[in-house]
Parts: sequence; C-alpha cells; structure tokens
Amino acid sequence: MWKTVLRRILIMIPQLIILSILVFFLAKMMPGDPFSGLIGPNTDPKQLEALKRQAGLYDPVPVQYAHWLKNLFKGDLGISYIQHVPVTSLIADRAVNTFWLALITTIITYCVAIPLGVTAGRHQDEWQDQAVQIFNYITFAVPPFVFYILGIWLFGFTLGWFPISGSVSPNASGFFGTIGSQIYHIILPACLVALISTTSIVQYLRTGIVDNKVEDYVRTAHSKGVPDNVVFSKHILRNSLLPIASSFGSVIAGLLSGSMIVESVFSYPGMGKLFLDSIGQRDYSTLTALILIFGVLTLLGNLLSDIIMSIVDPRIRIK
Amino acid sequence: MAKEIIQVKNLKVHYPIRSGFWNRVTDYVRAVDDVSITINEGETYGLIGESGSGKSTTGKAIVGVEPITSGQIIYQGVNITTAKNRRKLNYNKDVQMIFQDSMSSLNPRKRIEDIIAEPIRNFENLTTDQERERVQELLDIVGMPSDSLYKYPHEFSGGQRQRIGVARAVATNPRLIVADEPTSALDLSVQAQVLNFMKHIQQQYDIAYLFISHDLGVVKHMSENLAIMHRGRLVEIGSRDDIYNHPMHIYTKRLLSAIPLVDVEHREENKKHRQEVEQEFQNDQSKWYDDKGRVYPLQQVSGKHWVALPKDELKQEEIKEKGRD
Amino acid sequence: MSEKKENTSAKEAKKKKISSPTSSFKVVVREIVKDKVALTAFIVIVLVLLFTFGGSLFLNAEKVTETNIIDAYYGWGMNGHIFGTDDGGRDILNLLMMGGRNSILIGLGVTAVCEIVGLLVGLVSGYYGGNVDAVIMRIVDFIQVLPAMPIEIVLVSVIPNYNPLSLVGIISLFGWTGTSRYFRAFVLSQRGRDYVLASKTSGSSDFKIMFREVLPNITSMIIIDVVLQIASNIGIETTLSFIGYGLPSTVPSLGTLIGFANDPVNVVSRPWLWLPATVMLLAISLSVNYVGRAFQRAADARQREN
Amino acid sequence: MEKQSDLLLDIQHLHTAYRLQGKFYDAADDINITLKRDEILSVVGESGCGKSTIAASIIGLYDHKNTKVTGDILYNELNLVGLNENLFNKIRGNKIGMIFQDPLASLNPLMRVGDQVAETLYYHTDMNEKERHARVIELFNQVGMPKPEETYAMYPFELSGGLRQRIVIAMAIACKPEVIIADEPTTALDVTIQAQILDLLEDIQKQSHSGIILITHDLGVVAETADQVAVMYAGQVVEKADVKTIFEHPLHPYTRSLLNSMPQSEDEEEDLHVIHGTVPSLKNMPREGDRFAARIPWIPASAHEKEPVMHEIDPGHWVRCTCWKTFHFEDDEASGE
Repeated sequence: MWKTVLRRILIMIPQLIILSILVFFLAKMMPGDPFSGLIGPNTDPKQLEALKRQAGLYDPVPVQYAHWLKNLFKGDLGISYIQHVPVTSLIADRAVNTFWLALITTIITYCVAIPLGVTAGRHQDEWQDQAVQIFNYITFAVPPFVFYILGIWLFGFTLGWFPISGSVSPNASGFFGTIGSQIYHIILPACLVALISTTSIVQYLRTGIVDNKVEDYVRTAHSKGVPDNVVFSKHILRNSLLPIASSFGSVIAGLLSGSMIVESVFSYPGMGKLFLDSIGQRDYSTLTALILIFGVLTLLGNLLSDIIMSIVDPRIRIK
Repeated sequence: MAKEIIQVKNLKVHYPIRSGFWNRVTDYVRAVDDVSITINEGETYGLIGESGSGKSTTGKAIVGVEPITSGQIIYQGVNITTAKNRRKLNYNKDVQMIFQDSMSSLNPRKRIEDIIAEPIRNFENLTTDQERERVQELLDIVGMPSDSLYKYPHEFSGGQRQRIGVARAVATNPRLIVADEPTSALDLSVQAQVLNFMKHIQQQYDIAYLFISHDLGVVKHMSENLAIMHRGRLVEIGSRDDIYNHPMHIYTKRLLSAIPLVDVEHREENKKHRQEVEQEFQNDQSKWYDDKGRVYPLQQVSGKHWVALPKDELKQEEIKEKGRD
Repeated sequence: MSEKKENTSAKEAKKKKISSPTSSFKVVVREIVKDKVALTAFIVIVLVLLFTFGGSLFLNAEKVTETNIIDAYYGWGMNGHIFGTDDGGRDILNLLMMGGRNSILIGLGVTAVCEIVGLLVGLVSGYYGGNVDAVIMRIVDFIQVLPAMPIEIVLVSVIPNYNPLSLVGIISLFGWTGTSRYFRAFVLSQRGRDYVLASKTSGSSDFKIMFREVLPNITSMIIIDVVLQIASNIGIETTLSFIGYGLPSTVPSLGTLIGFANDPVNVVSRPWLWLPATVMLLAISLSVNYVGRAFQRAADARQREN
Repeated sequence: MEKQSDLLLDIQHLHTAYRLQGKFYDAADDINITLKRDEILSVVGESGCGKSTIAASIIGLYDHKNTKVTGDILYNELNLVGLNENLFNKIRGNKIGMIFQDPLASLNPLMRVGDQVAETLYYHTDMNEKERHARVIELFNQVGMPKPEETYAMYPFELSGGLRQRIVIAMAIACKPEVIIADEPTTALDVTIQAQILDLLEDIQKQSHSGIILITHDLGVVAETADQVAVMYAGQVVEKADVKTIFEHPLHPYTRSLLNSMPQSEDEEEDLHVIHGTVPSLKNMPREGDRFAARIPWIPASAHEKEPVMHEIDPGHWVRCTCWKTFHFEDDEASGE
C-alpha cells in the first residue's frame, strides 16, 4: 500500500512542475508588473526602468521562471500590485474563511447525501427513490448560481433568516459572539453549496446500492441465512460506500477551488471573492498566486482520494 | 503426406509483468512460449488446453490480431507476423476466425448482410447484386433462411448466430479457419448442429481448421492431429490415436482422466484411475516440469507423436508404455 | 431466377425495415411521447427556441443594446416594456430574447467543439489503447485537475480582441476532456469484443473499424451526451456571464441579466431585471436535461430488449 | 422401502412463474421430485429448461414481486413455499446449503474469505469468535484448502477459481446442512478442477449423509456423480430414474436425443445427432400437449398424449408422455436443421 501511495505522490511531482510552468506563462500573459501601481506623475521613468531590471523583468524567460520558482519555495508569492502587501498575507486571511466555509459545507453534504443515497438505493423505484431522483435531477440540471440567487432572495431578503453578505457581523464581540456570528454567516451559503455537491454523491451511492443488490455475492449472503437488514448493511452498503469514501478528497478540493461563485454572491471574504476582486482590479500577482493555490489544492485533493482508495480497497491495498 | 498450409515456428507471446516501486518490467507472463505446430491442408488440427494455457492467444497470433514477441508463422513461404506481409498476401482472405461468443463476435448494429459481406467487400470487387447473391449462397450453406439477410444478430438464437459466424468466416473461400472454442457457449444439441456444419463445409471446400477447445470430447470428434498446451507450452502432440490411446505426458493423462464419461458402469474405476493420475501429477512434478515449473521441450516418440520430457525420462516412459501394452 | 430472387428479397427488405431494431429515433420518439413530462419538456424547449431565435429575427442587435438613461428602470409593463427596462433603459424582453439566443448558441457551439474533439480523442485513445492511450489519458487527467473556472476567467480578461468565438474556444479548452473520457471508456470495452477482432480478421483497416464498426455502437451515447452537454455548457456560459467574465458586455446573455441580482437593491426592488432570465434559464436547464434523461432511458430500454 | 426420515425434500406440484410484461409464465411447471438422505439427485437439461428455477424456489431466493410460487416443498414436513422470511433464514445456510456457479461472483470481493464462512456460523450456532475461527479452519481442511490459516485472511481475488469454489463449498457445508443444492457448481471451472470439486462433493455427501441436488447441463457430470436423475425439458421433468437406467435404458425422446448428440461416440466420421429446432423461450413455451413434440415432427401426433403425464414404466423409472413407445430417430434428417 505504501508503495502505491508513494508512487502516487511521485506522479504528482511532474504534474506540479507542469502546473507551475503553466501558471508562470499565464502570469506572463497578463499585462502589468509589480511596478505598475507605483507609476504616478512624479515617477522617474529611468528609475522605474532600473527597478524593473533589478527585479529581473528583462532576464531570459527560463531565468525568470527559475527565479519565480525559487521565490515560490521560499513562500514568496510576490507583492500585490494593488494593495502593495505580500500576496501570501493577503491570501492567508481569506483562506481561513474559505476553509471554514468548505469544511461546514462538506459536513452538511455528507450528512445529507448519505441518508438520501441509502434511502433511494434501498427503496429503488418507490416513492422515496423518486423524490430523491427529482431533487437530484433539479440540482444537477440547474447551474448553481441560480440556487444562490434564489436562496439569497428567499432566505436572506424575503424571510430575513440569514445575513446576506460578509463573514462576520461588525457588532459581534467576544470569542463566542464572533464564532457564533461567523457560523451564522456561513450557514446559508454552506447549505446552498451542499445542496449541489450532494448530487453526485447521492447518485453514486444509489447506483452502487442498486448494482450491488443484484450481485451474486448478495444472493450468497441470503443463502447463508443472513437476515435482510444485515445483508444490506454489511454487504451491500459497505461495498457501495467505498467509492464515496474515496471521493472525499476531490469533493474538498472542488469546494475550495470552486468557492468563487458562492463567495461572490454572498460577498463572503474568501479566496474566491479575492480572486474575482483581484481580476477586477487587475491585481495579477494575486491572481497568479491564487490560480497556483487552486491548482495545487485540486492536485492534493485527488491525491487524498487515491490514498483513501488504496487504504479502503483491499484489491489495491494488497497489491 | 499432405501438404502443409501453415507452419508456426517457435511462437512466443510474452506480456511484461510490472512490479516493484518503479513499475519496471520484472518478469514476463509467458502466455505462449516456444510453440511450433504445422497444420496440413484440409485437416482439422486440435489445440487443447485449460483456461490460461495460451491456446486462444496462439490462435489469435495466427490470424494476426495478437502482436507476437518472437517466432515465425510461415504461410506460402512468407513470414506473416508483420502486418505488411499480411497485407501483401491478402492473408486474411485466406485465414479466418470463428469466435466463442457468437453474440459478441457479431456487431449488434449491423445487419446480417453487412456482417457476412464485410470480408467480401474488403477483398473482392463485386457489384451489389453479385455480393448479395454470394451472401445468400453463404446463408444457404449454413442452412439459414434467406430472410436472415435483413435481420440483426439479436434476432437469432445462439446456434444460429454461430452459424452466421461460420458463414462470415467462409465468405472469402479461406484455406484455414481458426475456430476458438466455437461451441463451448452452446447447448449440447446446438453444439452438434454447428459441429456438423463445420465438418460439411470442410469437406466441401477443403478448408483446414485450427480447432481450439478445452473439451476433449469435441476435439476428438473433430480432429485428426492435435496438440495439448499447458502453461503456454506444448506438452504433447500427436495423432488422435497417439493422444487418446497412448498418452505419455502426465498432464495429458490428467486431462483425459478428468473428462466425465458417460459410463455409469465403470464410474468407480474411472474415479480411482483419475485420482491415481492426480496423485502422480502432484507427487512427480519434478519429473514432468523443470525446476521453474516450466514444461520441457518436445521430444519425438514416434512418427507424429512428440512429448515434452527430458530424453532419459522419455526412454523410461517408453519402456513402461511397452510393458503396459 | 436470380431476378425473381432479387425481387422477393427487395420485398423482404421493405418488410423487414419495419422491424428494424436499431432505429434509435423511433424508440426515442416512442419513449418521449409515452412520457408526458418528457413531452412537456420537449414542448418547452421548442417554445424557448421559437421565442429566442424567432424573436431575435425581428430585433436589431445594436438597437437593443443601445443605452437610453431616461428610460432606465421601468417596472413591469411600464411604457410598453412588458418586463421593464434595465439601468440603461434597454427593454428586458428584447434582451431576454437575444440573451437567450446567445446563451443557447454558445452552449451549442461549445458542445459541437467538445463532442467532435472528445469523440475523436476518445475513439483513438480507446481503440489503440496501450501507450497512445496512456499518454492521452495523462494529458486529459492533467487538464481535469486544473481549476477550470479561474483559468477561464483569467483568459477571458487577458485575451485581446475578445469575442463570443473566443469564449467558445476558452470553454471548450476544458470541456472536451470529460467527453473524451466517457467515449474512451466505452470504446475500450468494445475493443476487446470479438466483433472488432472479427473485423480485423476480415481485413478491415483500423480507420474503418473505428468509424464503421465501433462508432455505430456509440450513437445513442453521443446523442445523450450532446443533449446533457448543451445544458451544462449553457450553465457554464451563464455562470461566467453572471460574474461578468462571459460574453462581452455588448452581447446580452441570460447570465448578465441574472447578474443584476448581484446588487441587493435589484434583488429586492427590481425583480423584473433578473427574474425572467432566471426562470428562462431554469426552464432551459430543466427541460433539456429531462429530454436527455429520456433519451438515456430509451437507450437503456433498447439495451434491455436486445 | 426406505424409512420415512430418509426423505429430506419432497417437492409436489411445484409451479414457479415469472412475471414477463405483466403476465406470469410457469418456468417450472408441476415439478414432482424427492431428495433422500445419502443421495445425489441430478437435475439435468439444456439452458432455459427451468433447472435453476427449482433451486431458487427451494431456497426461497427469488424476486418476490415478480415471481409466484405455488405447490409444496416439504422439508421434514415443513412447507418451504410461502415460509416466513425469519423462519426461512433459520433454514438457509443451516439446514440447506447452496453452492453457486460462479465462485468469484458469489464471494463478497471486499470481505476476507474466512469471515465470509464464519458469517454462516455466526447466524446458526452459539460459537464464540474463537470457536468460529477454529471451525472455519477445520472446514478449510475438509475442503482441501492448502494453508488454511493463511487463506482465512485472504480476499477472493487472491485465490484461484478452484480454491474459490472450495470456499463457497466450505460456506455451504459450514453448519452441516442436510440438503445441499449445487447449481452448476463446476461450469465455470476447468475439467481437471471440475473433477476435483465433484470428488469433493461426493466425499462430503458420504461423510455427512446429506442429500445433494446437483443441477447441471453436463451429462458426463451426471453419469459420474449422480444417484438419481431428473431430466428436464421446457419447465417439466420428462424422465426420472436412477442414473444407470437413464444412461443405459433412456426412454423419453428428449433424453435419447440429448445422449445421442454428445460427441463421445467412437465413430468420429459420423455426423452428430441434431435435435430439430430450439428450446422454446419462456413466453413461447407450448402449454398444451407434449412440449417436445415440435422437435420430433416425424413422430405422428397420435403417438403423443393430449395431456402428457408421468408414467411409471418400471419401479422408480418415470417417463412423461407415451410417445417413447413409438419413438425412433429419423436418420435421414440427422444432419438437417
């Protein structure tokens, strides 16, 4: 198993390298440079030129890449063009918010998806299944942002149950007050994102159960005199949960890098919102850093999925 | 002596096994390992083996759909193991194949007419009318009604589909047909039908068959000469009489003794014999297989009869065999 | 004699054609007519198409997008504007027609590119297998782990002479991978089927086998995928337009209309700006998906019959 | 006459019907067979004749929504037809063991094989975990597993086909059932493995004095292992006798045709016997008259009974219909359709 995991990690290295090259060139494609924001009426063009040369902007591309990579390893993602602070510190604040949003979304997702999937699979073609199928069909068909808009309209404005923007109320005070306010702000967006991210899990689980139900080994279990509910929990459900467990990593990665739309709609100060703000302000150094982070997160998420799979599936574990 | 139609020389098909941390090739699965057989014109050559013995791979290599590792397959004096040579000779006009699973071997989206006409279209320039007539004729040969032409494979039963497969295989008047377990998916009574057709067509058109099967009863019924495969290698080749009445290799004996016989009277004796052979097979592995568990090279016993044994062992076995007669 | 044979067989042919099992079309029609919801969904699609494409015929793009601040923010039905007007005094109904058409066209365009590329890549990868497949799949894997939407947004904002065609290109850049994976899996399973081997031994070329033997077996999969892809690509375009990085600002889209809802004031007091487009997007997404599912069921049903 | 207690299973007038497009069709039509202690009863026939339906009916494993079972399956005077599921679960795996065709598919791929065998013991015995483990090892020894201790912790994919089938057998016999139903237990296996598995089944039967129902399509297997034979055609038993009678004095035309089409005759040059037509599908099965009549068209209709019933020709030898009296092979047509 460790071999599989280690090999899987090794496979990630070239992927990371290609990703970094890609992001680097994307960054090169973007107009502007760290000094664009400094240009004012009093800037001496010659001085600026010297600064640029010093920063290596006129070096050959490979040298620039090496330089960029070196800084990357030092944890230096550059200086924000607009805010003139290190990108890392800019992102760090936002990352915490996005992390909490993703975490709570994940918890809600699995808490909702697993019972729904089990119900649908167990009661295949009965009304419970059909209800879940309709729910699934709608959440699959409609683009997520429509739900966010409708959610904010209904629960935020019309019913007034939840705040519609920000991550914490400015009036919140004290440790618990702040936390409480933060959670209050997260609930609505988290529920709405979870609404959509349940779809694939429910579908996988349902299909898994429906397919496993008719497998020969289930018949064997019945022929041994194992009671129905035990056959379901011990044989059918357990085997169907395997792919769900392994999807965990990619779900998290998807939530982290897919935070853009929901954060934009809810004006939630996370990485996704930062990304959109940066692109609006043409803050390209922040953008580059964010794309890199999103890319690395997805890679790590997939890695996590594969590792979980190799732990839970004996067919991979033993080889 | 009949003229040979195809010669397989030292055929090897090896698949790499990757393992270890770097996924390097550490060993090979020797699916087919040094197999040489010669098939004569118009004869049925039986190739017998259990699952995983490499018999199907051998068949596929002969028709040219399995890339080979080394060795030669000589047809009309040319080694046809390269695709270029096969094209030059129009090899697949002369050598065709019948498959085990009749459903999977017929494209479900094509009409029977198009299925049977496929090889004709590839190798002959016929007008639509000529082509249709030819397909009709082929359907007649395998005893299918002419309205089958416009139907789809799923509208037929297993036995009928297998006959369509036979019709396609004979469409280009081939010299050799590789039949890979053509009847093992069929019921007994249907199997009889297909086997009968295959025999009739052979007599009519002088086709040679390489008949691949695990069923010794069927092979015995069909073929004059046969080869037994085990672990990718040949353990024994010979005429029907050699193999069925004078088997020498323990694996051949084991295989023969394992066939369930319709002989209720002697079933206890058969069982005893079977268990004796199995005992011998288990106990004397080193005598029949080398230290790596591989089958020895073949040694000639008589005329057509070859067996995979070291020379000294062969002598002893011969003496034993004589004593028994 | 042979003429007579010819004659009867021609007649036979006619008779047999009726029982032809491969006519996906007929099965699909039967399935949709049988399923009342699918029929409704289908009618909704037709109505939306008539409304958007038909309506747009009578509109002048420049006139529709012309701003006229005096007319800004008319409400429902005011001054002859059934759905009111936006901040620039543009008629929402007209924007809806053109926007709907544009969104659908982008969805169709992206789907066309993705399906063709995905199908070709999937066929080649699945059919040849081995190293060809390994290399292609590594590339596909890599593209799939890239954060598509952020990169799309960056590309949208940095590409010079950005126009609707560039948007199709940008979305397609990431869209074909899923399709190719989907077809590859199927072709891979067909590759080992004996009928492919039989074609090889019948002397057919790889090209012929791919397109004449394997391809007909995936037609129903293609139809299903096309339908579902159209819905999903409309979704991607409207999402991008919604946050302001989709179609250029001169080209209306359902997404930009729904984007009005990004402003809390609009959400509460000017629902005519975003609600009609939201309803239309809901209608398109739900009905196209439903028809796609109906196709899928029809294909499954036929598979069962076989 | 055997003692009453020797009778393990008494199946009377069993009808098992499947729902196809809303209508029920009898796949097993008026089956009357018995299984005694110390006996291997072989049910033989071609695919689609209803063999497996009988097995499913006995052990009660069928889709309850789309299957209708009527008649009696008496196991020690307990009628299994319509038996409450909870009671049935006390019998399945305990009194009646089942062996399936495909050993890979019949084992849970994600569960250690030892645990799968132990599961049977968990539900039918009072053993604690340790005792169960010991019993599984004992069973592995009994079914000839090399290295039983190591095998316990293995997964099905790590074992060969023959070993997998031994696991399935160990599972079936774990609670020393009185009845073992083996549904094509060797069809998926190579001949040499088949021989070993059949010998194993015989040994188990001798040791445990159980009764085995062996379902197969292979006449060779029947001849080698069975004591009693029931030949099935189109959902009905057409001939029933001890194994010697079936092979040496077969009477029913179907039995005779089947035996004749086996490629084991000494004369290889001759054509094999071919039975006209095909086995009818469930929907198209003739429900009146002799179901085999259509496949022996040269036998005049008058030779068949209107409502064919089983006749006891000799003690213990039952044949359906009277057409066997006039039946002869039509040699001229042997090579035809």
